[in-house]
Formats: sequence, C-alpha cells, structure tokens
Amino acid sequence: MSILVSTKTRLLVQGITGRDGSFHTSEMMKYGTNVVGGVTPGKGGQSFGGPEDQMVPIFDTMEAAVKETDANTSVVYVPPAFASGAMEEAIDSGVDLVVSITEGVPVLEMSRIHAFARDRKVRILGPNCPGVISPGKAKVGIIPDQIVTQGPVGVISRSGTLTYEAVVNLTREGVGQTTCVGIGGDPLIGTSFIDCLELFKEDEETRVIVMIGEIGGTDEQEAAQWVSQHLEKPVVGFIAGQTAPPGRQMGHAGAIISGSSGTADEKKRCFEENGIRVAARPIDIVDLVRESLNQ
Amino acid sequence: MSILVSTKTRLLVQGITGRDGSFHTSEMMKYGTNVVGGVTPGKGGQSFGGPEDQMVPIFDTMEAAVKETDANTSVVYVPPAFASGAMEEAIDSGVDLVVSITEGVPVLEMSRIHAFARDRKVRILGPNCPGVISPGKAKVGIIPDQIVTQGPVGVISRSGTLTYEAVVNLTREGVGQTTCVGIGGDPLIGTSFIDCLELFKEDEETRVIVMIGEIGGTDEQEAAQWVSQHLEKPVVGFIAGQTAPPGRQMGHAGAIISGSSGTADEKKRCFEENGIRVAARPIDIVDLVRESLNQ
Amino acid sequence: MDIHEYQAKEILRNNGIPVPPGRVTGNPNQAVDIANEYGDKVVVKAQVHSGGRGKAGGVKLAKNSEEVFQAATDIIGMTISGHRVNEVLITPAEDIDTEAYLGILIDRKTQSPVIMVCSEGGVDIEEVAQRNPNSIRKLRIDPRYGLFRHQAYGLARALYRDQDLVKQAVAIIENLYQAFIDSGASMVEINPLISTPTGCVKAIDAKMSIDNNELIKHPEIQNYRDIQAEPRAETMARESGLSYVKLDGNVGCCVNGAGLAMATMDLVKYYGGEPANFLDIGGSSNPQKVVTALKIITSDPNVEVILFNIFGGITRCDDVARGIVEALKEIEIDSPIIIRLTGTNDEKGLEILSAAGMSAFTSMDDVVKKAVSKTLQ
Amino acid sequence: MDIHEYQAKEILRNNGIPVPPGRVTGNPNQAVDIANEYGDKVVVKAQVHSGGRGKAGGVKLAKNSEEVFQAATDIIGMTISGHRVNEVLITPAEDIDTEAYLGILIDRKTQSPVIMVCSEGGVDIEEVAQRNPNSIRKLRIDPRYGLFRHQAYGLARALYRDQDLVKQAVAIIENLYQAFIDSGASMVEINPLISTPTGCVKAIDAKMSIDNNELIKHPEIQNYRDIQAEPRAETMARESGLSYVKLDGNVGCCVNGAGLAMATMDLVKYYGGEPANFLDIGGSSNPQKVVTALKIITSDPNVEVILFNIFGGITRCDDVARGIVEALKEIEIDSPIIIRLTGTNDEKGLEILSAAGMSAFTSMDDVVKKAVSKTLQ
Repeated sequence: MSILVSTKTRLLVQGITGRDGSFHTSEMMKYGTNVVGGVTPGKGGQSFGGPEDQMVPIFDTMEAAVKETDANTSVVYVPPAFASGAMEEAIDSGVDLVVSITEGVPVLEMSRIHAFARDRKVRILGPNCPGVISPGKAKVGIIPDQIVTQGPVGVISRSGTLTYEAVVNLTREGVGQTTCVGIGGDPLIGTSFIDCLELFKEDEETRVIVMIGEIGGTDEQEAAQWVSQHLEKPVVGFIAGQTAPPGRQMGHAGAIISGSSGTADEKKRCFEENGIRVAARPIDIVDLVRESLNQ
Repeated sequence: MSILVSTKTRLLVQGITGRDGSFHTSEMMKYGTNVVGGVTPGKGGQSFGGPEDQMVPIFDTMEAAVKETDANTSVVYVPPAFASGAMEEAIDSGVDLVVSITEGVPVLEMSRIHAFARDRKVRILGPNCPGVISPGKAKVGIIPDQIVTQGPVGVISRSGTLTYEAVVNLTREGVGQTTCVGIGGDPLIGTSFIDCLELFKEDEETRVIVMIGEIGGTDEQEAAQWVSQHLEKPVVGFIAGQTAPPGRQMGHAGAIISGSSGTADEKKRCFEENGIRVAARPIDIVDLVRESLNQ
Repeated sequence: MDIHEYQAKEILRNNGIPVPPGRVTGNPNQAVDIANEYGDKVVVKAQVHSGGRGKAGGVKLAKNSEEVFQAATDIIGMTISGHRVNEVLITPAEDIDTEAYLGILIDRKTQSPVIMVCSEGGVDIEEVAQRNPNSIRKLRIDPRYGLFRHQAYGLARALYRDQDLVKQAVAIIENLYQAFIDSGASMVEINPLISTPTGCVKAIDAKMSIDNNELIKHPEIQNYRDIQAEPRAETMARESGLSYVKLDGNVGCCVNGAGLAMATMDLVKYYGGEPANFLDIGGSSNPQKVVTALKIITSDPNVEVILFNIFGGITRCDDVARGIVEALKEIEIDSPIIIRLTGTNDEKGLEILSAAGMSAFTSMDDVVKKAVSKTLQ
Repeated sequence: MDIHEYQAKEILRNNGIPVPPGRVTGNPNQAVDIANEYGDKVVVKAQVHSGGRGKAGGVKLAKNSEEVFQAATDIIGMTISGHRVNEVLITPAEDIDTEAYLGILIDRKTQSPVIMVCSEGGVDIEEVAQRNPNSIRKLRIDPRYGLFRHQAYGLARALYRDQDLVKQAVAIIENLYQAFIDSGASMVEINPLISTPTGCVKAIDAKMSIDNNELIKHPEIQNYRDIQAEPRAETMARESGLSYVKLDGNVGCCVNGAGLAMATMDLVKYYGGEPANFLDIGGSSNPQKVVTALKIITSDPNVEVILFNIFGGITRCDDVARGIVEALKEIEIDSPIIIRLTGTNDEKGLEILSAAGMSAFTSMDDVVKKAVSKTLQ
C-alpha cells in the first residue's frame, strides 16, 4: 500500500509544456505514473509526447481536462506569478489532490488558497515541495526515482535534497519505502506532518515512519504530540538547522526562527519527550529505522 | 409548539437605545419575550428600563453580551449603514438566530453576510422583515401582538402589513396561529419559504400553513414544489402584485418582475399546480384555512 | 436605479474596458459637430431607460452630416415605451466581426453575483434564453472569494477560440466584475461585446442598474440620475422617502406597506377598477408624509377617487388622520376620499376624521369595493 | 525583507494612520536643521534592522540643538547587534498618556493573519508574552472575509475604555490591516501605540517585514531595500538568486537545497567545526551560479576550507563540476575544496573534476569530516 499517490492516481500536469513541466512529465511517465493529460492555456488540442511514443492530450483549462480524463490529482509546475491561479483552478476542477512544486508563492495568497481548498475539501501538498513518490507505483513531483525502493518505511519531510539524502541511505541498506512525501518548505503548507501521519497510520504496509523536520514553526511539535497520543508505529526523527541563527531565513521561506520559537533544540526535545528517537546525523536515520523495524 | 422563537428564546436587542429599538424592546418585553440584554457600542454598563420597572443590561459588544447572558437570538434595529456590521457581529457572537428588521441594506453586502451565516451555521431572518411572533410565547420584531392569538395555523409572508391583514382576519374568526413569520421583502433573505415550511412540517401543533407571497424571484415556486414533494399538511396561498407592471420595484427591493419572470400569475399557477389553494382576496384566506382545518 | 448607456460606458471606461468614444447631446446641430470629430460613419443612439430602442427606431446609422442631423432630429423628442428621449449618444460606427453578450446580475437563489456570457450577442438575451438556453453560460461567483482568474478565462473561452481575443475578454470580464462590485450595481450588461476584423474586443452597448441602497456610498453615480426622464410625481415621492409608481388607472391608492399596497391594487382590479398608482407611505407615520402622498396622488389628472388603506402597526392611525386633515387644508381635492383605518390608535384617528366631517371603514374589502364603485358611477 | 522604521511609518501614513512627522539623515548638522523645524524636544532614533535599539543607546531624547547634534553624532556609525547605523530618524517627542502594542503577523497554524493587541506597550512583546500571556489579545482573521468592523472594535476595546480613543483605534486597526494586505507584509508592529494627554492615538514606533515573494508586486517597497545595511556578499547572492546567510565559522559550505544545506552546517558542527555560511545554490544547475557561489564564499576572509555537498536531483552534477572548474580559472582560491557529488550525472561530474586534477567523495558524512579536519590542522 501507499499514501497520497498510487496506481489509482490519474494525474494532470499543470504547465506541461514548460521547461520543468515537460521534463518531469517525461520522468513521471517513465516511472509508470498514470499521466492522463496536461494543461497549458492556449495549447488545448495539442499533445504532449512522452517517453516511448506515449502521447497525452493537452487542455486549455483544468475544467475541460478533468471532464475529459476523469483525473483525480494534479501537479503544478507553473512559475510563481501564475501558481496561485493554477492552484485555484485545480481546487475548483474537482481533483482530490493538488501537488504544488512551485516555490515563491506569496504567503497571503496561500492563506486564501488554503481556505479555498478547505472549503472544497481538496488536499494541497506544498507549495515549495518536491512532491511524493510511492515506490513501484507512482511518482508525482520531482523526487529522483532511482533513490527509492519498495519497503515498509514511510518518509515525511519538509525539504527536498535532505530527503533524498535520507532515502538513498535507506535504499542502499536495503530498507525500502511505502511512500516518501515532501510536504514543503513554505510557512503555509496544505498537508502537515500530522496529515501524513494520519495516512501512514492507516497504511498497513507502513511499519516505521521517518519525520525530517527543520527550524521554524511548530508543525513538528504538534506532530510529536499527536504521535504520542494516536500512533502505535515507531517514528524516527531528524531536525535540520541546529546551527541556524535566529531571525534569518534559511533558504526555505518557512525555515526561520522567530524570536525564541521554532528552534531545532525545541523540536528535538519535543520529539524525544514524545517517544520519537532523533538521529544526530542523517546517516544515523538508517540505524534507528532498522532497530525500529526489528522491535 | 412554535417555530424559530418560543419561551426558550433568550433575546439580545442590537440598537436597544435607538428610537425604534427602545420602543420595540418595551413592546417585546410587555408581550413576555425573554429579553436578556441589549447592545449599543459606547453604552455598555448602562441599563435599559423596560415596562414595569424591568431592567436589562446594555453591552458594548455582542461578544460580551452573549458571554454574559447566554443569549441564543438577536434582533437588529440599527440604521442601514450599520446593519451589515451588526449582523456580522451577531453571526460571530454565537447566537443561533439573527432577526434583521432593518430595511435598506445593500444587496452585495447581504450576499457576503449570508455566506458568512452559512459558514457559521447561523440562521438569519430578513433583512427588511417584520420579525416573528409565536402567540402566547415570544415576539421578536415589530409584529403587533394584538392581532394574533394561539392556534393551529402557521403563517409565512414576505410582507409586513399584508401579513397583519391576513392574520387579523384569522384571529377575528377565532382561528389562532402557532407562529407568524415575516421572511422579508429583500431580494436576498436568510430564511426562505422552504426553510419555514421545513420547520412547520416538524411542528406538531401546526395543522395548516398560510404562505403569503408576492411578485419577484422564484422562492414561492420552489416552495410550492417542495410542498407537493415533502409536505402532508394543507397549505393556503396568496400572491400580491397581480397588477404590478414589469421592471418596476414595488416598494420592497425584492418585489420586481424581471423580464417575464416572477409574475403573480406564474406564482399562482405554480401554487395551484402543486396543490396549494390560492385565495383571490386577502379575506378569502380565512375560509380556505377553515376548510383545510375541517378536512 | 437605471443609468443611461453613455453613463454606464463612462463607468466601464473608468474601469479599463475598451469602449468606443462618444458624447451626448440634445441638439441636432451639436450632434453634427460631434459626428464630424469622429469622421466617417457614426451611430446616433437614443438615451432612454428602456429596452427595445432599436426596434423603436431609436438607434440609427448615419453616414454624413445630413444623415446625422436627420437622425438626431428624429430621435430627440420621440417616445419609447412611454419614455421621452431627451438626448442622443453619438459614437463612431464600428466594424464588427462577432457579437457576444456579457452580463452580471445578482442571483436570488444562490445569493451571489452570476456572470453570464453568450456567443450570440446583439439580440435580446431573454429571447436567446428561451430559444437556446444552452448557449448561455452562467457562472456563480462566491462572494467570499470574488472572481478567480481561471473563471474569467473559462468564460472568455466560451466566447472566443483565438488566444488573443480570449486574453482581451479575460481582462474585460475581470474589469466588469470589479466595476459591478465597486459601483454597487445590481445589473450590468454589455450587449453586444464585439470583436472587430482587426482583432479587438470592445463594448458597443452597455446597460447598468445600481442598487438603490448603494447610492448613498456613490455620490458620483447618484449624479447620474436623470430627473427629466422621471415622472415629476416619482421624483417628489423619492425625495420624500415614499415608494410611488404611476399606473394608468383612476383609483389613487395610499397604503402603508408594500405588500398591502400591492394587494390593495389587486383588489381594486378584482372589483373591476383600475389602480392609478402604487404608493407605500412606509413604516413611519409622519403626518407630513401623508400630505405629500396626497399631493402626489392628486397630481395625476386621471385620479377620480382616493383610497386609503391603513393597517396601523408602526404607522399610527391618528398620524395618518392628521395628515389627511392637514392636506385638505393645504390643497384642494375634488375627488372623494375613501378611508380604511385600523390598528394602532385607530380610535383616535377616527375622532380626528370625524371632527373634520369625515369617516372611515375598518375592512379592506369594503373600502376597496366602495372606492371602485365611485369610479364606475 | 525588513524595512526601516521611517519606511514603515511612511506606509502607515499613506494608509491614514496618525504618525508624528519625521525625517532621516546621516549627517548630524542636518539632524539639527530637521530638529529645529519641529522645535522643542525631539527623539533621535537609529534606523537599523535590529531590535533592542533602545537598550543599545540607539534612541535618544534631545532637548536642544547641542543635544541633537551630540545624539546624532553618537548614534550614526554605531553598531547594534552587528548592524552599522547609517542614518537616524528625527521626530518630535510626544507627550504620552498610555502605551499599547498593536501587531499583525501570519499565523502558520491557522494559515491566517492574526492581529495582536496588548495594553502593555513600549516594551518587548515577547517578554510580555512570557510574563503575562493573558494580557495579549489575539484575533485570527478569516482570509475569506478580511477584518470585520466589530472585530476591530473588539480589539480597540481591549486597549481603551474611552469611546473617543476606541474610535481612533478602530480606524488605526482597520488601516493597519489594509496596509498589511496591500503591502504584502509578513509582519507589522506598532509599539508603542500611544494615547496622548490631549486624547489622540498615534503610532510612535513601527516595524514591518515584507514577504520576499510579494516584492515583485511592489516596486515602491522594493526601493526601500537598504543595500548599505546588507553584507556585500548577501547582496551579491540575492541578485544572483542564491540563498546565502553569513555566519561566524571557517568552513565555507556550498549545498543544493535548503534542508541539506542546514543539515550540512549541523554536521560541520557535529564534527567540531564551525560553518562559515548557509548557502543554497537552488534547484537549477547553471554552472555560472556555482562560480558566483564560490566568489561569495571566498569573499569571506574567515573561510579556511570550502565544502561542496551536492545531491543531484534537478541539479546536475556535471554542471556543478563545470562551475567549479570555471571558477578556479576566474578566481584565485587558496583554501582547499572538498567535494561531495552524487546523484544525477555524477559520473560525468567526476570525469570533469578529475580532468582538472580534482576528486570527489560520495558520502556526506565523509566529506564533512574531511573538511572539518582541514580547519583543525
């Protein structure tokens, strides 16, 4: 099993003709993701040529695309100036999940968009996230698929390459994953650690969960409390940003220590207090996961 | 029994110190309505003196008033320029029912306010309505209480004095009412005919329902269809505006025939097609009701 | 409140919507001067609060000064659906490739603005709605979010396939929605919205109504009111806070409450009479309002009998009686006055009337029957 | 992006919030001229992107020209929490009756703007929050509806009892919320919001941060950026689209991805080293970006070793290798460069490096250990 994406995913790519969109559409198709179409306004009626002569239709609007393809998921690769509009359109179109890769969407715009998504009961993953991959089933986003393999570990992370670092170590050691989810580095994201934990809880194949957090906000702290109250499965944690100075944004718009809140120390302590073992180094995640699996 | 207001009503009066507000607060208290307080910004801490030396507290905000009095209903008597704000405050305060007497609230403001009320699951009655009276129990609004008496008829109407005309005829002939509701003459009202019909359907004491409609919109037509599909109780109808010219607003902002839609003929026909007997004159309502009661 | 085409176009123009230039005049010579500025062909259009101008001959194409003068002379002063034309709009004639419809109104059922587009424009949209309802695309706008870009795009795509026209239409739809909200409109319509052979999208005709309750927030729009186009009696009623609509009958009606006023008119008709007006004196009971009401009713020369139907609630019967007595002192009224007074303070009211040698009934049915019988004598 | 007090006040003033007058200067003589215009007492305030100005001596009351000159001379050029003060704001000293706090920020949990008021102002609000959390009233704003009037009133009532002060505060709160939204702010703070003995409510100090992602929509605010107050290397990084934060250590870090960059710094520390910077070259893999990154890192004289940690995904390892080789041609680099390259096109990258006589590791742990050991030698 897996969470968020699977063989049942029917994916539309928003911005399919763009530089990033077209490259990653091919990658996703190569991996076997069921890409059912794409959207680029003004290019409706054309086709997108994927690997091995596969063709998928391009539509002008999400409304037409969903109507035609019965898609249930969309992924947004459009530039930040148009990303809000693309997400709004996706929410309005009837898909269940919108994965927003785009970095640089204004926070006030996201505040309205998340409200809209809640109103329509649509899940947003991201923005500013690498997407999600369920090894052997489907990949939506940009996570390199060579680094994953099927297995019993669920991975949730606020970052991209740090996730790859953790996952590749697991894979090298033969520890596969059910699903790896990048929830995004922005301050306002649609799917939180807790949202993913809830899904992994219900996913029978997931036996251990890895949570990779970072400075800024209190999402990790709330997740830790949730874990101690609602989750039987073991969780392994890692927090980046131990050495980050307060008040400075560390790349991710959401990675900023405000006043004395959101430090790595606070998060690590909270993990440990709630029974989550914390890896000191990324490489240590593998050992902790293996120990948890063997319990 | 009764609908909307009863002996359980705990009422706050918004604009209690105004000319209309203070007059009608006294009237409501005289009738026995449980007025638990009033709101006038800047006059918090003062008291309102009702009939027979009854005093009720005045608050600056609805939030404080609800917290202190545990009110479940509010009535809005403030001028149109402040009525939107008063309704928003009431919706936000935790009461279940907001009765808005004020006439002259812009339609675009009401569009947002009705959305807000739906979000918060608060019922608005009105605006531009005379309110509601459950004879012998409680009166919220401005309906003259001398014209009503307790009995088995539920009355729903878009107008004020025309309702009085119908009700006084019933009362004179000894036919009492469970509740008389004025739903308001504006184009966008919070409680529709159907909403009231649903409540009267569940009200065991109500045996016959009188629906007094007028030109403009399609609320009556939808109600008629609902009656034929969902209601066993007999309904008697009346429609005002047979002689109104198209395109002209007849007093009520909502009483306007747009193009060929919303005419009195259309509504009467729709009533009759759905088994609602239509009174030709206001005075005929009594006979039709009496016949329905004797069925 | 309805505003004229040229006023609606001014609002559209201020909101960034492409509208051809145009100026109004009530003078045929000036019409020629204006037309000369635009050169070539112009359209002369009656400015009047009524539909069906075209069919009534209120819109004319003119290819030279003589034709402009003739068209303006013909149109100024003509009457369309009972409205006198005082001014014409002179605007350059446009080359038209396609004609579409774009409108916004408030939908009572969903309690939201609804935008409508139809690729069949330049004709009566109600007629299209009857004939081919599927050709009209309607979109409900959630008042919490307003118009989303993709919604505007979807509507624009329903009108045009060419991406450049679509982009222009998106901007027009977004600007029109903003104009609608900012003006406190209850209805706005561009019909036709044209595309030209050179690939431009423009608003050629525009109609707009403003929510009366919004006018207080928009003094600049309030100034658009065309007092000249309004019957004198309606101006007087409006300025005194009365609701009055003139009709064609001879039974003058003075009632408190809109629903009761309509029901009174209907009952006049029921008994074979013809109401001369709708008049609601409203909830307050200032005697002066009653005086004004009587002045308004008696200003209509058709009125043969005056019918009061007062059910006192907030309105107090004694105030109404006082107003009637006062009015009779101020103005000479030849028509008989038939009065129904019941409700709050009705006994006091009756006393005042009887002191002035008048009487009143208590039943609505009786009083209407009586009033109608006077006109049938 | 943080903006200065005087800039924030300009935005507030443009949004109708009462703010005392004020002008900035970097010159003590000019400071005296400005002060003379205001007469009487003035306050001389350091304009610097840092809290705690008061405690650091960056805010001084001056009662005459000599004191103004002295204060300006003292403050201009001083360093507060590592930031050099280049300019001072001169503003009239106000008589103060009460001091309150008013702020707006984005709450991550509710994903909404939150307005905070506290009747205890003029002090560090974080400290108040610790000591007396109940004294701070927080209100979540639903982004679908914005700020309701009754909400502004409720907040104002939490600050004042006098109805006249409440009314002024309502207007200030509403205007501040509008300024927050219209400027694309992520934080705005008025601290203190004072009331004067004559019954006026005014903003005496203001702080504001703009969401970096909003700046493109607000060129007028983008102009507020104080390049002088920003380390040269950070300006260079920003203009090249790199995320760079200077730290105090000696291990220069060049990483792709923010999370991995932080984890790399942490691992440097874990092995006993000190990171010299945070640097994320981002997802793209333009070799020129790598050149710029190396220029930035080497501009820091503390750097003793340069550590690359690249996990190729979108970033291609060959592009990074090409950038390193290119940089070595353009600039002279004395420090050793320790490279970890893995992921997309890593083999090609390794070839490019080895052709230039360099090598690379594949494990993050190894490479960090190695880099740190260089600084401990």
